[in-house]
Amino acid sequence: MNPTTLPARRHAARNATLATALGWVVAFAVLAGLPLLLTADSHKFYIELLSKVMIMAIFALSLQLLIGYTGLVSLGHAAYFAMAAYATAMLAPQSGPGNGWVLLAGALAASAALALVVGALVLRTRGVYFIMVTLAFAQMVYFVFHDTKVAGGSDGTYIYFRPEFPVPGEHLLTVNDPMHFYWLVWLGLVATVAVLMLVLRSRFGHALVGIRHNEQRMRAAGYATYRYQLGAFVAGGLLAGLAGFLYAIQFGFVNPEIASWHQSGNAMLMVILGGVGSLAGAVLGAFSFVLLAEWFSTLTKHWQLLMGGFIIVAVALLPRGLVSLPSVLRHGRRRRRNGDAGSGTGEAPAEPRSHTEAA
Amino acid sequence: SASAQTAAPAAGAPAGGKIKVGFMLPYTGTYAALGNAIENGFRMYVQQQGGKLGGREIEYFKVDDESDPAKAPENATKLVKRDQVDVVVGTVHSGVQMGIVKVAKENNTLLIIPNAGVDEATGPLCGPNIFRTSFSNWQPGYAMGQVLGERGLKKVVTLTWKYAAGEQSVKGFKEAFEAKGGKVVKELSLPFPNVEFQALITEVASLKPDAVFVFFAGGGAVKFVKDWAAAGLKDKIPLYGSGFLTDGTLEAQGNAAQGLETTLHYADGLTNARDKNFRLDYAKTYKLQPDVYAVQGYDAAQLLAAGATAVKGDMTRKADLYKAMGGARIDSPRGTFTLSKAHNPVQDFYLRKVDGRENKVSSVAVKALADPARGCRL
Amino acid sequence: MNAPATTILEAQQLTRRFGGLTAVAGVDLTLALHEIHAVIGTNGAGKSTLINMLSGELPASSGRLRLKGEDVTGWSQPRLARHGVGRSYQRNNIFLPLTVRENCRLAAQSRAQRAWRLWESAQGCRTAATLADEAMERAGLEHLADRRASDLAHGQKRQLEVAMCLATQPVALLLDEPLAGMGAEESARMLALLRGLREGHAILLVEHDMDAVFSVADRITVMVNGAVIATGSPEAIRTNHEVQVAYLGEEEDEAA
Amino acid sequence: MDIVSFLIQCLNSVQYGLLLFLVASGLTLIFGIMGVINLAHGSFYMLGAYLAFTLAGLTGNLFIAIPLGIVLAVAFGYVLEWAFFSYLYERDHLQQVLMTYGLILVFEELRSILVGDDVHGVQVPALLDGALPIGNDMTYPVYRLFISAVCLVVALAMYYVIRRTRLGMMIRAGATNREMVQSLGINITVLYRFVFALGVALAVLAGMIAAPVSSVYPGMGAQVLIVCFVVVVIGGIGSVKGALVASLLLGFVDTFGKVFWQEAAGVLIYLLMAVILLWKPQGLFKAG
Amino acid sequence: MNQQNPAAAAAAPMIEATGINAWYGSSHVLRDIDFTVGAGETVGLLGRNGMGKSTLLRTLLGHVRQRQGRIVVAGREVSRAQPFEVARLGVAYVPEGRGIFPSLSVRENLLMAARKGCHGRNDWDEARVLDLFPRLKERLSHGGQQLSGGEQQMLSIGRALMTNPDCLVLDEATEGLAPRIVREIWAVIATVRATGIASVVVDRNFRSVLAHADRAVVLEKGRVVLSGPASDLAGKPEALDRYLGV
Ligand SMILES: Nc1ncnc2c1ncn2[C@@H]1O[C@H](COP(=O)(O)OP(=O)(O)OP(=O)(O)O)[C@@H](O)[C@H]1O
Ligand SMILES: Nc1ncnc2c1ncn2[C@@H]1O[C@H](COP(=O)(O)OP(=O)(O)OP(=O)(O)O)[C@@H](O)[C@H]1O
Ligand SMILES: CC(C)C[C@H](N)C(=O)O
Ligand SMILES: [Mg+2]
Ligand SMILES: [Mg+2]
Repeated sequence: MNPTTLPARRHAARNATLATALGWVVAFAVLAGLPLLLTADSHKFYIELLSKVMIMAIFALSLQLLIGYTGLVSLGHAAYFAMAAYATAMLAPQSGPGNGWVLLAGALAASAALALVVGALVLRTRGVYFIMVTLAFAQMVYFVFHDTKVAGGSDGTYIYFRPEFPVPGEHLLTVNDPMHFYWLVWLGLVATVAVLMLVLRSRFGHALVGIRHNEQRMRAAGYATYRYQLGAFVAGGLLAGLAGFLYAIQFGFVNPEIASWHQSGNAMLMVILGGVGSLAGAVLGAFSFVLLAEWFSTLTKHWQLLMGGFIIVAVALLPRGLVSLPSVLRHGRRRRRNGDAGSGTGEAPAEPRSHTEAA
Repeated sequence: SASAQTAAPAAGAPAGGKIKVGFMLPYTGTYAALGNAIENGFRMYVQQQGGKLGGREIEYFKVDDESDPAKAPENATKLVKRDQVDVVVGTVHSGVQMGIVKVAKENNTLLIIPNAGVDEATGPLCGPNIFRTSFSNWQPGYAMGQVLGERGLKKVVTLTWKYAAGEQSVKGFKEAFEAKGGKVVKELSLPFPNVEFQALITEVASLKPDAVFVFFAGGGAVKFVKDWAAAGLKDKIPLYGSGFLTDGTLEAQGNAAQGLETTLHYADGLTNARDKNFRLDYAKTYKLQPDVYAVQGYDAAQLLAAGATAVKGDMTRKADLYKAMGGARIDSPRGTFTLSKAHNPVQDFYLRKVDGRENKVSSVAVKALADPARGCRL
Repeated sequence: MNAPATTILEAQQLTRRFGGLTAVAGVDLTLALHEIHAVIGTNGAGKSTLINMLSGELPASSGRLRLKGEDVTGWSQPRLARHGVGRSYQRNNIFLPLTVRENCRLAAQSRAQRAWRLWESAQGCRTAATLADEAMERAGLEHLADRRASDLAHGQKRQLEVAMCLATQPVALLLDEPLAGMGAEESARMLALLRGLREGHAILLVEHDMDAVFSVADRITVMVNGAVIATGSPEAIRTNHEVQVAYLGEEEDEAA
Repeated sequence: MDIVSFLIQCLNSVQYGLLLFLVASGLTLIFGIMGVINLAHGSFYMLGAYLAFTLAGLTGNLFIAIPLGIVLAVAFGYVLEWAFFSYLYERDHLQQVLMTYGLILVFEELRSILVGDDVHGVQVPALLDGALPIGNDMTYPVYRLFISAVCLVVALAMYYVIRRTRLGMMIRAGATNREMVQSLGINITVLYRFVFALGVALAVLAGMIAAPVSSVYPGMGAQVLIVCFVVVVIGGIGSVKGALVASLLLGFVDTFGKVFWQEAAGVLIYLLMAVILLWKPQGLFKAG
Repeated sequence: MNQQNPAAAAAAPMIEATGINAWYGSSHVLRDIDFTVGAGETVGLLGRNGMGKSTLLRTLLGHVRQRQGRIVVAGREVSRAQPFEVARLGVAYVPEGRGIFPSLSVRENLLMAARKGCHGRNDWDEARVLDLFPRLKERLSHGGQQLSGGEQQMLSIGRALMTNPDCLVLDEATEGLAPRIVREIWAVIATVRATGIASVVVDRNFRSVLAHADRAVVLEKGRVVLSGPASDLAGKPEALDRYLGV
């Protein structure tokens, strides 16, 4: 699916939507089922790894909303991730487990508030300038955590007790059990995808896509684009906050580096690698980025060579990211070179000109 | 050199199988050379024991920590949970170390720190399963403070990277130096790993101190020493530092480093037989000169051996294992050392002077210096 | 004087400077309901800049703007647009990667934004769909509805440009050379459309096609170098000597 | 601060600023003017430093190594553009981000495999190995003055070529409309390949010239990369003059920031960038 | 007025294209088109919106990658050539949408294109172009982005002339120009024609086209449906009505 192309033919669109929905259901079912296979003690690690990958997927999804749908290429997205993680660490009681729901609310509020303030300022700039100003603000956040003693300075700080998630009546979730935590993250991912899908099919989402392609025209049509963009920016920050919160409770350790530009850069790479303008792309990007690095590093100590090579090959062969792999395989590479100038900057969505081709 | 030994599919190792050692070290990035040296040292000792410790063979697992603290907990988890190692050996970078300590404590996995000096690891975060064969950041600084205090210097400026290793090093220095009646008149710093020193060098010169004390390492150390000399201050204001300033960097520093004095727990030109053999073997095995990092790796293996031998290879007898390790006397190339209550080496600190390509020992700055282990409740 | 009753948009002494250049110098202009008001003038006379100011896209350096009697000087473009000021662009300004229908739908959706209704599907928005279909039909684009805008020929893009303006249901239409790039047939169709729209709208038409201008305009304003040199009925303008010299050229050779 | 120290600090600022400009100049060309987001620029800088180390070792003199290195760099850049960049122009800029990130990883590992991970120094050429006394107890190395001179020459040459020559106009034109440039009879493919190579050569030159003062170490490229982007962006993308002014500005802010406001030394350049861009969203000197 | 240009008959054709087919993706836009422009000849290209006029021009100039057929320009086969090679054979292009370089000033837009013609011809220089478009003279240091639509159009034509072409390809070159300027443009085309420069003109005003061209070609859905001397076509209102909708 690719909501960048607001569906063309109703009929085809409905089929595509169905196929997409089915794809997500299957993917989530597989993810939910995996722990049932990974039961051995030594498999615990893989459960945790998958949890972490899903957290990164949430993070990438939150950025996809900005990059892929709103055209706001932020290189400071780690700031909101880190803000939530730090908020979690600082709100968590020292003496015993905290209430997870309360911490979650605190973390999300903190990251959304930060995104609101930063967004209100950075949205004055565009393009590469926007990239760099978001980076600048993220670096400021980084240095605040790094150079002041609010939360352990450069050493970072610990969450000594994993929070509990009381469900009315009982304590269904105890995240000390990696399995429970896994499902908590799973739930987070499902919720994120669902919310984003809803947002993107709404008028708000369509307006964002319009703004991404031509902001001037949207203003001429009567959209107060600044408010839309700010809304998207805060939503992106909020979801990044969800990822940051989950990260903090998974590892119980936060360090300024999670706010560094490397972290922001990684999220951006996941989005691009997977495919700009596609939710599945963000998830795919996160999974492949983390898991491949994982795998390559078991092969050789020069694993980054493999990673670099993989990325280069992916860019060369899959201009629309990993999500386009199936369609590229299907259509062969016949039209890879066809993209005639005039069709714009290559910002074309993942299913280019399928209608003209059918014509 | 030691080739990559990688994770076998994790399966519950049968008792009496191999001891699983997990290296969590930087194999890429700025500290890659240090990570390699540590691994080399470790492997060499094991080799010398015929590949066995406590009667059991050793199986290695490796994770590249990339010196990235953000990935530290996850990477450490890899070794602990996926590979289910008996002992984690790592790492170089203090920030990453904090993450490893956290994971080790949570899982009660044996951890041997072969470099990172972050004071907390053997301070507030100390634990029965956490050991260090290197130093605490406080230590080399303290030793230098002692030396300069005894030399009767009064007015000293400090200069460092603003992060754990630098700040703690300066703290140690200040403690000793001011106890001896000196005064640190100004503490200058710049963000890690910034290497634009010129402004600060000028600032130091304008303060006209009796001496400066610095902490820098690796590429930054090379550049600092060269900039210092180029600014014409080398013969005007004496420059002192903790040993990392001139370790593994002399080739690059060239003339600019000649005559510099530093304090560290290791030096060139030590006279003990242990060191002579170590150096010969190392040079033979790896076609490289060993450095302090190799020594620390070597000693990490020795410390593990001490424990493994005591429990006859049964790594599940944790209490006995830790007890034996805590009480071990390590016959290190640096000279014999024991461990403090908090499991940090109680060791001699040498005053060294750069001579050609060597950090020649000139004297023992402080004998059997123990980290105060503030905040440790062991 | 019953002008105020039907005046929709009114510019008073609008001026715009770019550095040392005064692109629009103290222009007074009114757009009345049920009227097509053409603005013609030499290249670089400031017609597009005027439209930019009337639509709020560019702030005026000085002067005032009134919409239905209300002072709207300094209003943002989106706000003016929501109050009924719509414009088309001289140079295509469309959503290239989207289909023609989506282009129009997005424009139309601005009539019913309701962004907070996240649970509602945009496709399900009747208002937008109807307005979009209507706009496409009026501009003669129905057969191209599912084409990507980037795949259109130039003239078709020009049609889309106008369709998008129509889709926002403006009361005041500011059209910047809507006929440019259109073939004879499409031009004729567009003119018919304009005549049809005259009822219920106030239209400002910037155009260099004199046949077209003289055939539909109720009133014509002529600009040269930022200033208005003449304004009046088509006949008056056609015979105005100054206009002849500055804009039309001495003799018209093939105008009908 | 007394007047002498103040003057010396000013000198330091200018010197650091100029060095920054030298490193950023190649980025101005490739990113600012050609419009390619090139994260691998830092790697080219690192490549230069290692080339200086290797070639100076082989030839015994940095001044022989530099021209040699530049020739190699141009050839390298030319091939690189052909292999990895030529098909990216018509794609989304973000593809370039990904591609150049992949290249960073590859370069970094190749370096590790070929030259190892050790820190190296490069000898200052004997000719320039002197120092000038400043004030009572400081000296100023002649080599640093030499670097400054090179920077100024590069800045002037770049400004001239890009602003004043037809070649410069073609390059700038190509960034916005390749098809039209072709229609004017210009072989944009070769032109851009060549300009890219030139950008690489500038980075390599910067790395080689800076090697004696900066030393040569793994990861040195990453450190300098972000600062270079900051320079190019603050100055206004594509503006040589802007890059020069921004470099000097950063030089001053960084130098005096370290002295007067240590706690914020790290954050200062970002603060500066944020303030400037919020005030002038297109940078100080918008090109064109 | 419509007499054959004497230069046209003498030399080899400027552009000779046979069996041209072109595609965008899988949509087949041009079908078996034969198209010739004699040396010094002015050819008008007509057709409704979207019939393939621009595509034909862009194909001849090498901009459309998916193409078939044989194209010879100034005696050289360029069927698979790159656009810059075609341009160097003396073909200058004024594209629809103008293609002004926004980041270059007006003067730079002109200067970067300046070039001697194939036969060493050098009649057009900055001064002459500015004489033709005095409006541009006042805007010389302005950025291309800041020009009004018509000014951009002038600049685009001026820029093409700066290459001293043997053949001028004008795609809707009068779009957005004031009537007076339009007349000047047609005068330029006439001048150009008189100096033996060939041109291909696409313009919405078919009367002007027929008045100034030697020959005209009408396209419909990517095929040539009508072609012949301009004067002949002018006398066939019913055909024009059918294919152009007038
Ligand atoms: N952003 C700008 N910066 C500087 N000058 C500008 C800018 N926009 C327009 N101008 C100048 O202002 C003058 C008026 O331009 P405008 O586009 O309004 O003319 P116009 O009447 O629409 O002309 P045309 O009929 O050619 O479209 C022109 O000379 C143009 O160069
Ligand atoms: N980049 C493109 N991708 C796909 N189809 C295209 C593209 N450009 C044009 N087309 C289609 O090709 C056909 C011919 O277009 P072309 O631009 O050649 O027409 P034209 O005769 O020049 O029309 P106009 O008078 O409007 O400029 C049209 O149906 C158009 O929709
Ligand atoms: C000496 C250095 C290599 C120490 C290391 N930088 C640390 O973080 O502790
Ligand atoms: Mg205009
Ligand atoms: Mg056309």
